[in-house]
Amino acid sequence: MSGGVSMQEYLLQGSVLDSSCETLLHRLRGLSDNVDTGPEAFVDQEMVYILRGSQTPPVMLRARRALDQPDSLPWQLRYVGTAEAGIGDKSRSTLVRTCIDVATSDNVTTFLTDMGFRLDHECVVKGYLFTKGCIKVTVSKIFRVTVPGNTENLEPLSLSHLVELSVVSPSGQDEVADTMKLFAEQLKPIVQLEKVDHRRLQQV
Amino acid sequence: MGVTCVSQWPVPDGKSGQQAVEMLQRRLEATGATKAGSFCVDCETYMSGQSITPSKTAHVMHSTGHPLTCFAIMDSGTCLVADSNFDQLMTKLKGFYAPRKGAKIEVKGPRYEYVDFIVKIGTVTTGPTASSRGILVEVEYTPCVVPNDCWSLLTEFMGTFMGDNKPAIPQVLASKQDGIYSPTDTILQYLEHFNNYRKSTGNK
Amino acid sequence: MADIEGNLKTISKAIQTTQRLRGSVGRVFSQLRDGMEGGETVAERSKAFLDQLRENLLAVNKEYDELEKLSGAVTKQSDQLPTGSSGLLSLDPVQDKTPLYGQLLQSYKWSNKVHEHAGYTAQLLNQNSLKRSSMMTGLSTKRRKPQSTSHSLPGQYVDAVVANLQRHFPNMNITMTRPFGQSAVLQIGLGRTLQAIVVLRGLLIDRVVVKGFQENVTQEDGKLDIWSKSQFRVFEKISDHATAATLHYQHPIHPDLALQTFLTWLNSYTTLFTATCNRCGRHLQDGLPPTWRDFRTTDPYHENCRQ
Amino acid sequence: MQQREEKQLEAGLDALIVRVKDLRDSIHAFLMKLEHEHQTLQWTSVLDSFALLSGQLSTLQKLVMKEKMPSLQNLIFLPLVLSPDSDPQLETTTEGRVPVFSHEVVPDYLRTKFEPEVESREKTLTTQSERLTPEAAQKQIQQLNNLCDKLLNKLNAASEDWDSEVSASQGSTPASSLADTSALIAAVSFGKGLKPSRTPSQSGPDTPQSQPSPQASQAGPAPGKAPSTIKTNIRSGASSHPYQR
Repeated sequence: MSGGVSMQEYLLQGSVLDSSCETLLHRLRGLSDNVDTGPEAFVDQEMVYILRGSQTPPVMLRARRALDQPDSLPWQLRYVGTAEAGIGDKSRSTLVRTCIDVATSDNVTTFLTDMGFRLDHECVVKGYLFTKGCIKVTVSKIFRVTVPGNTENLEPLSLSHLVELSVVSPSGQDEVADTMKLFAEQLKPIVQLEKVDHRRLQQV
Repeated sequence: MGVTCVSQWPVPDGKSGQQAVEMLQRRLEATGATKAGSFCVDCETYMSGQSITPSKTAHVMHSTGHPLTCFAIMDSGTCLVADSNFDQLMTKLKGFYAPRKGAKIEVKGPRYEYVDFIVKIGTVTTGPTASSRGILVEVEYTPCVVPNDCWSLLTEFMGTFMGDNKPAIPQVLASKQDGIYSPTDTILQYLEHFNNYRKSTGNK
Repeated sequence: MADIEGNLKTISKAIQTTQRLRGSVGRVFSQLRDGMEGGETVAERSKAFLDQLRENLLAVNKEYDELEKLSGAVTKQSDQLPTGSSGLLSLDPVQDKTPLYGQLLQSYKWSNKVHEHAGYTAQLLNQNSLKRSSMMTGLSTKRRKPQSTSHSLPGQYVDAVVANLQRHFPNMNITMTRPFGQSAVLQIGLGRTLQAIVVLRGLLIDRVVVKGFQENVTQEDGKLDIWSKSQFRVFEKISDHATAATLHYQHPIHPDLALQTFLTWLNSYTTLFTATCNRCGRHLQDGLPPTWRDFRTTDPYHENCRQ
Repeated sequence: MQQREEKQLEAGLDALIVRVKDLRDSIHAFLMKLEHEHQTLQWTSVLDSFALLSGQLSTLQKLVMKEKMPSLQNLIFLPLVLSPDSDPQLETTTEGRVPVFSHEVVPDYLRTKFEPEVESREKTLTTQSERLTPEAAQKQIQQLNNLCDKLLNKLNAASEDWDSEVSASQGSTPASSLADTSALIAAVSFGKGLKPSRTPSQSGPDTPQSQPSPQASQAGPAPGKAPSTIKTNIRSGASSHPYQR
């Protein structure tokens, strides 16, 4: 039971200006599986917790909950590893990183604090979710929480929507990366979905 | 999930644990209970490294009653209910929390059903040698969810096969009173007993 | 049928005759075994012996004649079987593979039993006065008895009655839906002990299902599940008792009163797990708490403890 | 001299026969293909067959034009005997196509000119075309050219319009901004710009050098002051989009 298959996330990221967002949503609605039901809207609160140590590198965990239907959905606790080696490798068309998703009870924030984690930052994510086969597409707006813990007072972070194309699958299934690349091609030129080197962004 | 009471069953002098379990089984069968499978509850203990002060302990427990769930309890008493891949997450924290050697404790045994009652008789074992520590008896009354309502009913039932050794009301149940019983409460009872066993072996 | 019976009689007579024949033959041999006895001279003895032997042999002869006559009278067994032509299945040589005949006999036996029991039940029920159907009142001798209309009341009236009941039982959480058109379904939450689904026809209680507090009462499609039983034995038992109670509290003129008294009775189950049996003073009997509530006093009893 | 010419002729004929045989084989194969595979036949394979045939024909032509080839026009082919009886040798060489070398078939096979009927028709056509004056012909040619030019112009204009429309829709308002992409990804990856306490700074994407490292959690201003920080950030963030109306 504890062994489990390790899961990996294949990720492409990009952004779209708010003014063009409607066009993108329209195109995605046509391309995705949920044509008849329309996209799934979501409002999530994400809290990022960090556990720092003197010798070991810090560990970051993301706790996420749905603000629009707080009682029916469990909290999600997510661990995301660093991107796999070969980010500059042209043969790999997407970013690949290990990821663990755990559904938990609502006391996860208390639990993390008890474990020694500290809240690093939090944000509110509002957007739409599309699916196409195993591919998950989110178009979301990131909001800054002005008063800590208060999800009513929000400020948008930028005038763009974040677009993420991701597949979570057991490791070693590199063919999904090509499928994703093909799907991303269909969204051009509204949005350029690319593998983004997070380390480079961090250094800047 | 009904109200549950987990209690320690003393092994009489001059008898092996196995004999005590068999006697209990015979008595239970005499009341008309039928055997329905087996059960297992296990607990792994993680200790924090030097990077976290003060040092903390985390217990990760699984139960066959909830095969896809993992219970994580901090020494502060916070109990997180999570998906079973929480175990994978713990491995990502190995720089901070490491499993305590030989501290794995497990209770295993047959499961009985009698009308709306479920009785589990388990032998407690610890460490890699799986040495026997004692016997735990779990009695659950499935239709009722309020501990205060059915405690006297539960004791009456326990008296039928445990005789004078029936337990006093466990701390967890007493503090619940008119609250609604949850699976976490059963796990906390097990943890309390496991800790007692550890303490007693530590003293020896 | 008659010739079968006659045949049977002849056969049983023949069996009796055969038994007698065996007796007489036995006597001949036992006499022979014993040899000559009694009498003084040899001549006397042998004469007596011979007389005896002749007598015995005559008896044998007579019985034998009779048997022969009877055997002539036995007619051939007719083909008719009690199970009709399906009885011919017994002639199937591959009986081991298709145990049809055995099953047929078994079901024949069972259907006979059911028939018999149904007969008794009908007899018993005819003596009972618990009749709700308006159809029956037409048949009864008291023709002036008012026709019950409680099954066909306007929806607004039912709404008002239910709203009133809600006020009357503050600890009950009553929600009403009409999933099947006119008929209302009440979903009643009773504290944190149980929940009941009451299907109404007008104000007449049509069906009661009792389930546990945390049990699922909706089907997969989100509709109220009024058919499935509770997964707990306690609530199954209470469902049975509640169904009996609906009959007991039935009132032809004041159906709202009937519903109210029924709910009063149901309300007493808040103490299901805490109360002990009024008779034996214990919580459990056969693993169940006191599931019976007296109709007049609402006192708790075990099913077997009630008067 | 005579002998050399004779040899040359023989060699030339042999070569011709080989080429013609090749041509015949490929025609044969093509016919077979048409007859037996006409249901599954792909146009590409038909095209292949035609290409092969035209290639073979042109090599045959080249061969005839060759210098070494004695001028065949100067030679005469004279049928000496015509017979109504079937000739087995002829039949085998022609693969059963010509069983008899009789007066019926000879004119068809040995013909070097068109049939008289066809010839006369051709003659009428030529005279007809000759009757047309050069001026009239010139006029007609010009008319056709004019028509073609007009059509071309129209098509070109339409395609230009189309292209400019597409490029206008794409070019005038870019749908995404690279700076925003980086800012958003940095925010969701390591909380850049989301942390509650941080020193006030200029816009993130514009002056990245002044951005504090996300790891360095500095003691920021009092929480009450935080909103003002964010406001300035928003304004500067908006000004960093030149495309925004």
